[in-house]
Amino acid sequence: MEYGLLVMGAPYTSPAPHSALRFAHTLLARGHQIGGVFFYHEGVHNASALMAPPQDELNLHKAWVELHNAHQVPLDVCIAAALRRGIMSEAEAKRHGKASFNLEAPFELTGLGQLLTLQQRCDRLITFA
Amino acid sequence: MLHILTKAPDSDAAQQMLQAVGENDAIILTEAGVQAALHSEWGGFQLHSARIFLLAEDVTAWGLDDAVASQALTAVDIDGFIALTEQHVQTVTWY
Amino acid sequence: MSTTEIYRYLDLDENIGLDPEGYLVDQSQWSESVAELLAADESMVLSENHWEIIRVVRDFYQRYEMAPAMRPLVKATKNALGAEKGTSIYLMSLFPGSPPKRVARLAGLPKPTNCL
Amino acid sequence: MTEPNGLLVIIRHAPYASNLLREGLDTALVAAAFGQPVDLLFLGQGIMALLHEQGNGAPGQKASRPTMDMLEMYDIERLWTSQEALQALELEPSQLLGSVEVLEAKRLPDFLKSYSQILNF
Repeated sequence: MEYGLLVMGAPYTSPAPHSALRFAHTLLARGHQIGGVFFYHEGVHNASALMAPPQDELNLHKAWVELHNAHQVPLDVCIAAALRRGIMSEAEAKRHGKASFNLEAPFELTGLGQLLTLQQRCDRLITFA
Repeated sequence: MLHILTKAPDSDAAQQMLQAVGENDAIILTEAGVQAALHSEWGGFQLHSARIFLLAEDVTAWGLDDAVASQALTAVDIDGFIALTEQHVQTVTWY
Repeated sequence: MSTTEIYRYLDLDENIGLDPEGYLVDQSQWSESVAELLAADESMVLSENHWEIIRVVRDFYQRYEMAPAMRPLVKATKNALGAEKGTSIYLMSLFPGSPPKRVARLAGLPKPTNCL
Repeated sequence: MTEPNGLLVIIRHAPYASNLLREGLDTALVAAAFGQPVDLLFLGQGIMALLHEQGNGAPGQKASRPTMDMLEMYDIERLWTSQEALQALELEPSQLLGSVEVLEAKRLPDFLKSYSQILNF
């Protein structure tokens, strides 16, 4: 089956990202596909390339990137929720006159319509919050 | 329908979930939801005991294996969690 | 989405700043003559037909604190100006491309966030 | 319950307590702007968004009432809550925005099942 995941919990604040990653890897091991992970609400912080947890803790940003690299899972971040919270790509940083940025590929800023499309396209949508 | 509860049994999320659970629905308790193992009087167990599952990894992490065993609750691993989402077209998370 | 940084000036003498997408940085600077300047900035001349829609959108924002996406813009136009004008074809003919974004800009409002 | 194929957005968090109300409503607005049929169900603290006496936002905060009033412009016309949720906050239907429909508590499970998609905020 094709699954969509909606992640609304912030890294190192909520266990939701850990649960979602564990779920994602097991899904793939069981032979399912993941149509996309959509980050919304506090979940947009997962996309921050600037997170720097201690070496002996899971780096959630890196873990998402690895999931993408190994399985081409799209990592979509709600642009409105992200910009409000200071998560932005180089292009958005320029557009908003900011000196730095913290979101890079494979994370993509996208509209909320992408979440609705994911929900309609996938056989299952599972929320982690 | 499968209901995922990630908050403790005395939370607003848990109360709202209980109002929404129907006859053929299943419930999986994850994250803080596994604390329900400490509350045998929780409404969920009264109403839907046969269809409640606890995520084993979270049960162990929270130190609740004995509570689950002594109450004869059903723990499933993450494969079991995914199997539940395969069986139910609709999944709602209460958080 | 508005921003507090000025990217360029619509009118340097009046100190009217625009963001990179051409929206007013300071909404309170809007006036009918600023709207004319914003239109001229995209090589457009505002007719009474354009003005009617700009007023519909300003009223919408006044009431709901958000600029409308296409669907509610059509509905608001229909309510205010009648069924003949309350169509997406009519709005597209006046504001080709994306009417919600273009009218919001001319009306001195932030870009509609749910426009995608 | 007239749209068996529609989207139900459940709102369970109060205005100002978190951004979940706003981000939940945004989701409903975007779905509606795309032409998807959308209904809203308010449970628990979410009911606070339905009070007709809501005023302006606290200083620096945008109020949620204008967005509630705007829903009909997006053709989101059915707002639901449950009897049990109302009683828990000791509220009467007369204290809510005019258009809200109250479900009997025991109807809630079947009500959820009548939607093909649900998002819970």
